[in-house]
Amino acid sequence: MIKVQREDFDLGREIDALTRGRHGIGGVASFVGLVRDLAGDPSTGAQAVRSMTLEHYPGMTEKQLADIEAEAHRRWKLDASLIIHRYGRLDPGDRIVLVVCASPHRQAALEACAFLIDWLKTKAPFWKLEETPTGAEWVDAREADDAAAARWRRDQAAE
Amino acid sequence: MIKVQREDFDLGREIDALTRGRHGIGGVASFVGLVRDLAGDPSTGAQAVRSMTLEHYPGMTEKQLADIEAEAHRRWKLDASLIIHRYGRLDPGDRIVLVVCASPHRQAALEACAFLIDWLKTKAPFWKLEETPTGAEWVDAREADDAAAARWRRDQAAE
Amino acid sequence: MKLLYFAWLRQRTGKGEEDLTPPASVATVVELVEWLKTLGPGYMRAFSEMKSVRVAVNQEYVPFTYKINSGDEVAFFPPVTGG
Amino acid sequence: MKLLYFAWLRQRTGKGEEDLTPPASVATVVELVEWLKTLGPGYMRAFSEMKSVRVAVNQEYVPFTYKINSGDEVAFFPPVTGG
Repeated sequence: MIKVQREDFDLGREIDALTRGRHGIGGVASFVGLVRDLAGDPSTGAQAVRSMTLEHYPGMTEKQLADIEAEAHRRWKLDASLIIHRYGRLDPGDRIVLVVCASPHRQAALEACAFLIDWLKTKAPFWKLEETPTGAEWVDAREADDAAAARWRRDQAAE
Repeated sequence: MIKVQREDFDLGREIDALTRGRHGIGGVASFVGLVRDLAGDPSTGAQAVRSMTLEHYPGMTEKQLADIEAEAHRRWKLDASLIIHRYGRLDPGDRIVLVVCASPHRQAALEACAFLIDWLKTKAPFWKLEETPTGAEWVDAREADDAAAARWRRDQAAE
Repeated sequence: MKLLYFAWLRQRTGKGEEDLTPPASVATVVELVEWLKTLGPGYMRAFSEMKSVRVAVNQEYVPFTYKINSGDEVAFFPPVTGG
Repeated sequence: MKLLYFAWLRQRTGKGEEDLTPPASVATVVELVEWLKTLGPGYMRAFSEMKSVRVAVNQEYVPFTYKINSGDEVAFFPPVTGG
């Protein structure tokens, strides 16, 4: 299920609605993206983010999200999935995006969830305009691309 | 944070409590394990599960969970984490376990969450007694072990 | 042809959406961009750094060599930063 | 020495917890198991499939060759199935 909305969401309620009565589900993996304010972290050299505005491409957003959700269902055995992406003005700490994947097996749920959020970061037509003390700036995509590429290398996670 | 408890938990509320006011958090990955009833899935050949009782080793459980949580914090840059594991009698669809990892970066959150739930499945001292139409049976560990081993191969997830 | 601009492309062109009829000689996205740049300094600025511009035709990502038709919806935007 | 049994080991031994004093010759977990099996048919059944038995001493997993002391907490249980 795809929702592109201005409103906030309640993770517990969304998952309950998605999984209720479906007793074949063994695991539910989810990811919530938040507006981050790195002002407290000098190592990043980032400026304080006061708030941001998420612009999107109505129509294409829903189409692209539905396509990638269908792709996840082809790759993994999922009982249910949900993608919520907000747009409009958001403050530090606010929820931006939610991905939920439910499956009989935890591995499928976890992998599909990681796949969807990586894809969202690199393909979903959203753009962040951050307000900083020195003015509004469009967020550069570089950091997101690097992180997504590293995602599937997983050298750090080897047992 | 570690909680070993009989009571159910509310995912949304737990995550809110864990992340509130911490604006360096960019992503929160979570996993909820549910009591699965495979009666509806003939491909598994599984019997209908009516309910189950989770037995654990009080003391060792908390110690082992705290150790693995500390290990996750050594391996990944995490702002916060939470493990809740229930014990006692549970019905199909009930929540058993929750893992939450919050990080500045989504990849660290996702990987740490997968690491913790895999570890829980193979090392946390819990045992499931399932009630089926033909009597109560201790769940065999084989399936869980196989799934955990496969977890880090990820051939299926290659882009 | 319906044209859409997002993020700083919208700011530089000064519009989010417009209907234009390019000359018949414009067959691909590249040619469309070259023609748009003749329409004014805002377009010139918008399309001055093409490595930071992505294009979708009828809401699907396409390469700049993609052939376009008069009824298409063509959208220009920077690399996405959602999620 | 405090001994604990979980899951079907608890059911077969008929107890979850007990305090026992093994003979001084019992130095390792293996020797403890061999001695327990002499205490009755319940213990014999509990320890008849050792590939399905795990052991923790003072709440840490150890191998069966681990050396034990009189003040230790020794727990026997099947492979875990939590999560």
